[in-house]
Amino acid sequence: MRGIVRSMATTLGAFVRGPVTREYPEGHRPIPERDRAFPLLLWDFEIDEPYCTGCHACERACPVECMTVLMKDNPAHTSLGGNSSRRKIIDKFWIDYARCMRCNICVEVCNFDAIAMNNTWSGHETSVYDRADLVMDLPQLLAQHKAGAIDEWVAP
Amino acid sequence: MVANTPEQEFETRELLINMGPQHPSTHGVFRMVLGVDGEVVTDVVPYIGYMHRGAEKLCETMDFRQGVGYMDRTEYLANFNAELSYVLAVERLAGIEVPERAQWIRMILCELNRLSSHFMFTGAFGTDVGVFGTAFVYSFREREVILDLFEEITGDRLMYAYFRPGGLAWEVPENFETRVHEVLLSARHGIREMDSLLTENEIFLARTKGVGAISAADAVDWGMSGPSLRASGVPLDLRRDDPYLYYPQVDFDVITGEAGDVFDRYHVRLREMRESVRIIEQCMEHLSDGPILPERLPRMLRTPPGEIYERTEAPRGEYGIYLVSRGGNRPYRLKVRSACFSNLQALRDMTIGHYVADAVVILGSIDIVLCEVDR
Amino acid sequence: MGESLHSLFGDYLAVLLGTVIGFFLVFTALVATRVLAPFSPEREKGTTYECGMLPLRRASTNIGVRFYLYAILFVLFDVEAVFLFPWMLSFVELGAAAYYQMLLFILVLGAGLAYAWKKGALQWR
Amino acid sequence: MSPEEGAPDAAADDAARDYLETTIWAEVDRALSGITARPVTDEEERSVIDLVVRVPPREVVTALRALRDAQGMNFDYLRSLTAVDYEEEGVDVVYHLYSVETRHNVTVKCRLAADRLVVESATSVWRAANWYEREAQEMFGVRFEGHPDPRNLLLPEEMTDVFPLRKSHPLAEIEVLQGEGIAYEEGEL
Amino acid sequence: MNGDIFGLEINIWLDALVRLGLAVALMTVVVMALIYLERKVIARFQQRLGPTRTGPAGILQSPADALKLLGKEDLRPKNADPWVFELAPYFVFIPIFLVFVAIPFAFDWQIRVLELGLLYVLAVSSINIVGWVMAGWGSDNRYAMLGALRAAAQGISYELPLVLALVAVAMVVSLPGDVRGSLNLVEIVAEQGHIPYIVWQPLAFAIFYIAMLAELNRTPFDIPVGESEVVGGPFVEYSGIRWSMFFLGEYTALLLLSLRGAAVFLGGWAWPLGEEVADQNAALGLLYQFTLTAAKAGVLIFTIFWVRATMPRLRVDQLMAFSWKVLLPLTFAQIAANGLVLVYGWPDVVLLAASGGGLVLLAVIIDRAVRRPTPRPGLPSGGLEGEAVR
Repeated sequence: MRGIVRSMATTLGAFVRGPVTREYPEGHRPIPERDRAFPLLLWDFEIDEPYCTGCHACERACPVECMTVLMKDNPAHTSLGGNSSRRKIIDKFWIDYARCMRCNICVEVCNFDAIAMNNTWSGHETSVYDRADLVMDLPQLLAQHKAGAIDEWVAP
Repeated sequence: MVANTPEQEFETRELLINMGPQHPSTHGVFRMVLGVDGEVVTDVVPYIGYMHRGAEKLCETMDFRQGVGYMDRTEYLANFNAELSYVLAVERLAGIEVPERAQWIRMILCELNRLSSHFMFTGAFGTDVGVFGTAFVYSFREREVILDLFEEITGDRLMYAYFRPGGLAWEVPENFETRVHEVLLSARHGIREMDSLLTENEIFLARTKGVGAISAADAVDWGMSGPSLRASGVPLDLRRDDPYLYYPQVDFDVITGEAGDVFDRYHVRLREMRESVRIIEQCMEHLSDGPILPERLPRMLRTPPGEIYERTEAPRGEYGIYLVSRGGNRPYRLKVRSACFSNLQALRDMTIGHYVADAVVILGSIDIVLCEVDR
Repeated sequence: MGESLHSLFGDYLAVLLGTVIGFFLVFTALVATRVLAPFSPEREKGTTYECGMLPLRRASTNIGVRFYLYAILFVLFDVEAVFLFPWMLSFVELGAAAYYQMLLFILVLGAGLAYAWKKGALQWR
Repeated sequence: MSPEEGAPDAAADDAARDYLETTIWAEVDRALSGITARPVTDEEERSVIDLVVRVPPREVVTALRALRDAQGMNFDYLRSLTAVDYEEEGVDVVYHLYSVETRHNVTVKCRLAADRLVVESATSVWRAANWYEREAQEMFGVRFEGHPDPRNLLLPEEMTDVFPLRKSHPLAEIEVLQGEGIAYEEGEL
Repeated sequence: MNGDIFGLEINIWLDALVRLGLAVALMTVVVMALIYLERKVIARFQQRLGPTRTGPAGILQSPADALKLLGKEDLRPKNADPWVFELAPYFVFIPIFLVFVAIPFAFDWQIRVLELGLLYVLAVSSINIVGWVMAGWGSDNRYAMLGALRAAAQGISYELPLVLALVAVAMVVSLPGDVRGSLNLVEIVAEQGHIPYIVWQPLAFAIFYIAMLAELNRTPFDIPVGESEVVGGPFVEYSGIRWSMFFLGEYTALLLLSLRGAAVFLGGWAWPLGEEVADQNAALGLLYQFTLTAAKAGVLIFTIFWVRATMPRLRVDQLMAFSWKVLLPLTFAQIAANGLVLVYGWPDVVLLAASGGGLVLLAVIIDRAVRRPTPRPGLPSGGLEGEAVR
């Protein structure tokens, strides 16, 4: 009987203290800086082109082979009259978010700090009706940083 | 559809009850067929393998850094512990010296993970015993606090991929120590609350005492490990008996039960959480500045040929990694010895002769993670 | 028709009406769902829920005798409860003798319960 | 970085290994009297932290039982049982034993010829071996004679001709079988 | 409008019809509110928010659910027995609905004053067990079958303590003219104007409360519908509106049993000062009496929610043993003691003493006996791996 009374008192205490959950779509919990959603590509605002040179380092390091990288000669390279020091630049880039396991290895192996993990809520809310829509192409991967909507964190 | 023949008309038959794979109480996709006579279980046949993803085979194709991420997926409630076994195996095989700070942080994180895993257990177990979600929500509340800390450190709430052969992926945030103390404070409160909600409750006692008892000899014979084994009175704790990290430098008790019944398995875990809090507090005192990775670490890690069976004490028991290397940057064979796999084998022994309702409680008391069982 | 009978009928008439109304409540709900809800029968929908597996065999087999024992015990004691109702309304007027007679009856049944208890009929195996 | 050049406490390692290969081996050898067992001392094959003992397949269950019942250092706890495929060299069946009392480990191995993957079941020694053997059987095709319930454990029950953990079994084909990769090309499942 | 049906005036029929119509309306609204409140209250006990999405603070959750259930496909398993399966909802719902006839809400506010009201209520409300068994048997589903058997076993086992606890109270009722004992619910309530019967019969109330939880299949007695064992019990195979009939029945039963408890033990509309306020001002008095009834039933319902949020579930053998070995003997003792006191005309304080002693005994039994470890009921037989089951 004493134990039952104690249990009842415990739940009553919780009843008085009130809820600890919050209403999800209305109120988003603040998200830590290091949060890892899905990887995205960064935009070099100085030269107005992606940082990524398409060096395949991330593609090779990816444990689940969710990336596909194609590079091309950079039309904006200084030798061609542009202002970029990158001889090669990314041509096409796909990341299959459905396969990505968010291990951060691509960020670690990148020599150009061109890729980062999305640490915003929009990076988590990626529900779609068709799995094929989770295969992100280059413009989609660049969009968020290009629009300045992300304060990225790259492991030191 | 089988029609009753006149001869069978009056004989009572064993009712076969299928629990799982889609049943509210099976903790994942697990199926057991219960033979039931009235309300008493006469036979149990467990079926596993619904979650088999071939993690061992996959790891054979992955280098040692990639493999860490996969270890998370074999044991999703105690990821740090799973990662730890793997990286320790690689480090010992490759002869890598890990900096002190990294080791202490690993210990803190592993013990915190044990706390979160045991919270998860008490919650799920409360539901199995029939508390309508209250224990579950309370324990999730506490677990959430721990996961928040993990997220601040690693960036992910569940699949941390934070340990690396050699140390840690990156430094913990600056406020790490204060945050850990906050978490411990709330964890202590959570343990107390769980204690007062369940441990003394007469109905809870009536449901758990004397149910699913297994003797020490049987438990050893079945290869059980972790709290499920210690509940039977076998003081086998790899943190003390087969030390790794800096466990010999901290002071903690190995908690054992007596009867080996469901209540003991629950109570051992609850008391173990207090020990974990103690361990973390001691670790915090030892924590000092320093590097988190060795100075000379090759970009692509290779191990010499050889083999190692590295075992650590995960929340559910012995999590072993049997790593065979023939040189190169990936395992030749990787075997994951999961604790639940062995513990679950004993289910039949524990359950037969009890009531149907007890079958659920006994299954819950082993604290299975089907991901780990099936790998 | 006597006055008392009339009044009794008047009181329990509501019960009759209530039965009809209750029936129609359920019935209209079922009709409404027939009208409103989609209806697309499929073979899979007709299978019995068995945790995602196909049913092993029919469920309505004969069940262990344990449940029936309680039913028999219940009938015994429920009959006693029925006797208690008229007794309860009148025993004060009837005096101590009526009380002791009923007490005896209860004791006999209590002895029966004790016997069933001792025999293990109340023990679930 | 190999242990010879990099590890600062190489001397301690050597001492530990020496302890394994002399003191513990002496105990194990005493328990295994009458059985052709030998410790693995080959640098390429030995375990970093445990003593590894090789036993011929015919004698393995006898050896295991002797180790379980040995006086002093009785290895009464079966941690793990698994197999390693060495392709044409055969398949190793590996038993990891532990002594609850003395807290020592020993690894027992037996090499089965690739064309005759049969070994006696250890379920009569430890009940714990039951599921491990079933798993090794379905994954490697090692037949454990005398196993009480040799059904598949993790794989579908009728899948008895495929041994996924063998080296000869391709990883990629499974994914094709499971329908992965199709979704992205055709845009639907 | 003059005329007669079965020799009764049309007015009587109309009167009954109107009152029943009011009861239907009341039931629908209150049950919906109860479902919403239970979700909110239990959520609060669990430090959650509960429903929030439909309407402000989610108050439209129940109507939304009702509409959704109405629009769901009505499935019947192929193997089910069509007649039994289809008729079960009627058998569950109608008896519970009929209980309304005799429940007093305020002075002279009830559908009918039945002279044997208490007996009638008890008789009618136990019929729904038949519906449960029908649902379980008709579904041809193992969980449903097991759930139905458990429901039946539990229902009949706790029916007795419930009935006898109420009998113990009904014995004590003292009517004008030194008559003791009444089954008329209106009289029982009216007699509690000064002191409610919970004071004189605390043991009977405790037993009634426990048996009520069991009759309602509420935690800790929810084994027939135990989610983690029999996946919802007899209603596994029911869907859509047919399932909601069971749900409606369950919550109506919750409401009615609480009202019954409020009437018999807590003084219904009469205590405190129910009649006195009505004497001062009729309209205010009516409102006050309604509030009293609702508040008392509300308190009972709240405690039921509270218990549900806290307690683990008992096991079938413990449940049966508790009823037959503890509650039943205690109710007998209670009745015998009451009889003794009444026959010799001892003061009512003796009633309190006897009943209070019994209550203490009950608490001690729960404290002690339940802590004993349960031995394994059956012994293992058969080989290492079950060939029989394969």
